[in-house]
Amino acid sequence: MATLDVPEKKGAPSIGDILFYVVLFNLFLWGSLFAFLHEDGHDLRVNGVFNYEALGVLIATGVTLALYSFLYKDNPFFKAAENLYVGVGLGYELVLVWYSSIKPDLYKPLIRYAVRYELWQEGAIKGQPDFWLLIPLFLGLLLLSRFIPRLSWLSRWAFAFYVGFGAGASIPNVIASNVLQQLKYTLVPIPFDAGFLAAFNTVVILLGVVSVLLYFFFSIEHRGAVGIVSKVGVWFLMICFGASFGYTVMGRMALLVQRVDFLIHGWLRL
Amino acid sequence: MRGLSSHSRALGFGLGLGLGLALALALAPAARAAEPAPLPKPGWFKAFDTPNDAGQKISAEWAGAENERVEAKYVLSISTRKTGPFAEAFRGPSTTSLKVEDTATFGPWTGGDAKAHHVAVSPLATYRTQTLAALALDDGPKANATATVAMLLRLPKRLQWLHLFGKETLDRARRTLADAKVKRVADLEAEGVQDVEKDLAAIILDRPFYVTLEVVEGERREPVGDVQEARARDNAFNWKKLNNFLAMLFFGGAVLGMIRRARSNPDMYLRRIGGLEAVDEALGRATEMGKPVLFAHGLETMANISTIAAVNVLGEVTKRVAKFDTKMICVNNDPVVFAVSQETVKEAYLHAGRPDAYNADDVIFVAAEQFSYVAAVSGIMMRQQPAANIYMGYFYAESLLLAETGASTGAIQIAGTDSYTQLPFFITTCDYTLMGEELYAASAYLSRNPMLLGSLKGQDIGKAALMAIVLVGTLLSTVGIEWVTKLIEVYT
Amino acid sequence: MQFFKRTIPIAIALITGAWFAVQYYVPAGWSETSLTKASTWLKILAGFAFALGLYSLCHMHLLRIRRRVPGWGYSLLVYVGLLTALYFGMIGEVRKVFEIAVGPIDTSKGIAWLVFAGWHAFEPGGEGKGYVWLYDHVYNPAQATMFSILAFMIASAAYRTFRARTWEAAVLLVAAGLVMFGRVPLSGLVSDFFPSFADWIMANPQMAAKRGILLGVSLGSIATSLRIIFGIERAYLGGGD
Amino acid sequence: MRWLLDIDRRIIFLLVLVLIVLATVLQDRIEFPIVSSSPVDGVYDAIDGLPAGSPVLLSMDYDPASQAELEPMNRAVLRHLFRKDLRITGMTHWPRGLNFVEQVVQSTAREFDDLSVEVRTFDSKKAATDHLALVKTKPDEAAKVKAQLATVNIGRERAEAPIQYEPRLYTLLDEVEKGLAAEPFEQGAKHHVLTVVERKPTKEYGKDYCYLGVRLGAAILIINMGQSLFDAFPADKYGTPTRELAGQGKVLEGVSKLGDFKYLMVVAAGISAEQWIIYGSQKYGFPMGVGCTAVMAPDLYPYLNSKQITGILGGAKGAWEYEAKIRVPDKATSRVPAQTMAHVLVILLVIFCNVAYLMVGRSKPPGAR
Repeated sequence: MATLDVPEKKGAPSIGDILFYVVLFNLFLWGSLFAFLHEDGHDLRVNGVFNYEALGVLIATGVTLALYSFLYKDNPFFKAAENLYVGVGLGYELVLVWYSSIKPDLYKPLIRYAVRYELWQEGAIKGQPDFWLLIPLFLGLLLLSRFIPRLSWLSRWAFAFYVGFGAGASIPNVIASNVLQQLKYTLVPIPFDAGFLAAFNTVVILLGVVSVLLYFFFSIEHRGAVGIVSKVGVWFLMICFGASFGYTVMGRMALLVQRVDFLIHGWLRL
Repeated sequence: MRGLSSHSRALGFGLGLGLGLALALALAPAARAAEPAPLPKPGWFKAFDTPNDAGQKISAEWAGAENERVEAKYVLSISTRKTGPFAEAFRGPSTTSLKVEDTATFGPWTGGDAKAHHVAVSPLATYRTQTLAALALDDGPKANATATVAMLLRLPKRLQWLHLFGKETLDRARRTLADAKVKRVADLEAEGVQDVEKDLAAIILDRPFYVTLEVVEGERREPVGDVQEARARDNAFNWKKLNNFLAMLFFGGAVLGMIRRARSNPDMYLRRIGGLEAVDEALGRATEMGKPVLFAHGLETMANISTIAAVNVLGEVTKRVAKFDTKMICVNNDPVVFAVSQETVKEAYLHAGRPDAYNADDVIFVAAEQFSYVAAVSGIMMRQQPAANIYMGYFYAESLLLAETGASTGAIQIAGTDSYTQLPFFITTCDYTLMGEELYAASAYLSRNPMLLGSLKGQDIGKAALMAIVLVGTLLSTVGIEWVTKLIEVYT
Repeated sequence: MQFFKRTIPIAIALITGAWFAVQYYVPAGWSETSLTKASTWLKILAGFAFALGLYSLCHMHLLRIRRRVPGWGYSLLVYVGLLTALYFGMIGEVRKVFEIAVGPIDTSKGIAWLVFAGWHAFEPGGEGKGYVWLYDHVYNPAQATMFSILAFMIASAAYRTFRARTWEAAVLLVAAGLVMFGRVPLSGLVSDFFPSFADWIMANPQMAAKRGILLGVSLGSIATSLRIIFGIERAYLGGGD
Repeated sequence: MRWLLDIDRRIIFLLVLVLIVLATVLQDRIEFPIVSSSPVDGVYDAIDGLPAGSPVLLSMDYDPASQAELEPMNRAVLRHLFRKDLRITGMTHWPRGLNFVEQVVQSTAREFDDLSVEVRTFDSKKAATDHLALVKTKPDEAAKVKAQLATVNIGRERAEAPIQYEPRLYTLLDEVEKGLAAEPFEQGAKHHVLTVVERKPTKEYGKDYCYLGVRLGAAILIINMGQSLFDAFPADKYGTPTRELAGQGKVLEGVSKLGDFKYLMVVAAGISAEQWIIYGSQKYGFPMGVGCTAVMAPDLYPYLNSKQITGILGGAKGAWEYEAKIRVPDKATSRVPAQTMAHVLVILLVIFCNVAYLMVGRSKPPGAR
């Protein structure tokens, strides 16, 4: 049980840690009190009914603060929120799997005829069972054979179908969207008559594409002329990565602004 | 009286004729001046099965003509009988629906007459499956008076359909509907009977259709050519995608050919890939420190090629892990990937002669959703302090979260992804990064299996071809030769 | 046995792979149907696989609880979250099954109220609101918070790694710096050059490298697909020969 | 100096957090100098230069998924178009955006309603708040308090004495229904509570604007519209024939095909912006501008350079600049400053760490990786 046996680092929390926990907890406590007590704050009751929304905001705040506390270090608050979130996330996905695939794709078109047909001879169930669905049902059961170690190899049949589909379907789609589409944008005439910059840009793109492609060559040595061009390719790659990184920063900050906005206006109601 | 009357009638007739003629003659120039320009008269008109489709449409094509203008419309009508009745299926300004613009139907093969028109019409838009179902279900006498009235009102339509499609079609529809237990038209909307509409559509389409073309402007109407016959058929090849098909044959041929060659000629030069050389170093360090190695696939499903490549790498890494006698934790987010990884890891241990070292709980399904996965994996990193983190596969926003947390624990990090939006983050925060294509080469590189190495050579041939196309194509299009750019258009 | 364990799966992969590579070029109705059917099947298969995932996760945490591994209490929370979400998500379906089995039930009082409270507790008559509530106040905030941690990470990654250690690193640094500065709304105050130069980098060298990567990636993925279809690469079946 | 390079990353986290919290708390007090960039000017100037009554087409090709990024700029552009009294024709290529986009158009048109408001002026914020509570609980009593009648039109930036127009009024009044009061606001040391007595629309559907709804076909649709608008869209979303909308004094008067529009604005989350350029403006010749997500913007710059479009609004930043130009601060304005400050912080950090790195010298082995 490798994942279990490794003991977690245990040791008395330092003064700094304790201070951090105390501050965090008090922030939550007093902040929540403030949020309910001040003039524009939350109300305990709305229309005579307990205000579940306000309770929800408190829980959301708790989860938010606990998850942020990870930035300081791994701590009990984070562990609690993490595990709760893992549980809720799994539950949510399971409900989603039921409502969005098993129920509409398997239960309704196939199984319910077997389950409910006899009950409602003249009932509301129209249509015929789709017997094609016996195939995925069979493959699905093969997958479950993994619960029986001696038969677990049967699940490979299902894997083979899954992987085979992915491999096959991807080839033409990759050619369409990644090869032809990209070539199409690259393969433009060099517009000498549209001014120096336009022509220059086209040449830059051309040079970039070719040098990066050359950099990825596996079976020739990157020496001599090839070495020089692939070096240019590396520079293009570095510019690309630096630029993409820089371009993304703003968007990521927006996510945090939104969250802080929730804490200040949604929770504290400032 | 009788004689007189016949006389006077004759006289009146003659007089009227004369006057009319005179009037007509006198007014003729004026009338001609008021008459608008003549209608366009296409030279030819033909109908055929629409190519490159799933047998839902029939095509009409006709020549371009003089005097085409927005006000003059082309009108297509279809019927199931040569003698009609015809129903209008298309109406559009005579300046539109040029064949050369209809790349949606033909892809790049729109050529020929630059002024020719092409329109694809769907008989199902005119003869609707709902109507067929309604008529088929309405059969038999009804006790209810209102139902009878309703039936009477529908009678003309029923008669028309009987005339158009024949009783046998209605019978077929009736059988189909009975099989599906559909009793009312509204039932067609119910779940579980969607396929019935497809069957009804097939029944309607299973016959030749007749198409007429007319030119219409205001009150004026002129037919073009004869009635044409066409049948909508399932097509076996989509010619719009021919370039894609040829590309597949070429790339596939290059890869398979090189694999074949590699079998007889296994020694092959392969450039160094730093990130993969580092795998041994990382595993060695983990063994030394007595800490585990963490392997994370990306978020994608098993049907994604990056994930398949990642699982291939996982197999190779596990073999080494078994040899080094290190611990490995493989964290998953997708259940299928999880199950496949379990199988892969188990077999890899077996292959390395260490089936005893395999533990099913080393491959864990940590969470089912992106960010709970991040939280859980970050937690594992903080608590178990792996000596090395290996990220392989397709990643999204979690890339930086994982890699930055991993960096803070001091682990050696090796990443490999073809998700170019996440590459910048791996490049900056990991010690070694396999960029794009290198991920796919990783399993070949690690296993040194000659057949896999051969496929890398095939990839290189593909790249050389792409480079040649880019360079030559740009040159050609710069000097005004456009056909190369046409070759790489994408049509769906 | 080898036939069942190895040959059949490889044959399945070969047949499905080869057909779905060709299917793209076949416009006929039955060909489209095969694609839609197969994708539905994959969805169903993934659904079944969830049982495996669920087992793995629950099993791991159950072991932790049973063995009293340090921090086992947190594992309880996984169950709390899981069961709460399942309860709120599935209670409507459970109720339907009940109603089919025993007829309509009055959920306004008694045991039925207790069992089905999640169905209507949050708003009288507001059925299924509990699930939405859980989504809005636990799932969604947790997700958004983890996502927003990226803002911190990107700042610290920039600080730690953007150093001109080598020429390549310097190029990366300069490109990142220029684009970042160009993206700041204030850079226009300094000079119009910065925003437009940032855009130029994004639209030209960045785009070129991106295309190069994509073209290379597509070749790699085609080769990998072919290796899978022809059974040369079979790590997913446990590797071996 | 060494320690500067190995600085605990939690200090950086703290810096980011403190900065963003401060910026969010002090949102209203931070005045940010806005320098609009030339791509945004390109859109603004083109629209601003159109004579009143010119027909313009607005294609809003996005759905709720890109709402956060595109809706603010969509509204900003719409406000500008309405304010300039242009004849606006709206449409979308995206079925999922159909109703959503319609709502944006309608609510923006509503902002141009003439509002008759009763203004009640108080000396303290407390008194004003109390009055507001009274309006909510006992409207009859609240109505007895002495009031002055005034007309406000936030869309046109007009207000009568005793209040003066200021941008704040926009967010205050744009959703207040008849008979209800807005939150109190302070002006010249006085606190006003505005109760809406009547809403009189000044933008009429069919005359000042119309919404054609959705039609599939992408590029083909654009080509069809270039030939004949009436054939491409036989009717608007509500079933009124487009020919009727082209009658005298109507929104589409004098318009029968794409080329008749004086300007096209595309707010797009997908490839439709490019399609509009290639199949629309390039082919049938009319000026156009584009608003798009930040990720898409770089792909469109080549068209700006070649003058095929007059300008680009890219993401939140573009929306922010546009909101400043039309003097209606909205969602983009409230979020961009905090974002910007955090962004600047990252830049400063990078500069700082490189200066430190150079001072320590590259000869020494790197510390924290």
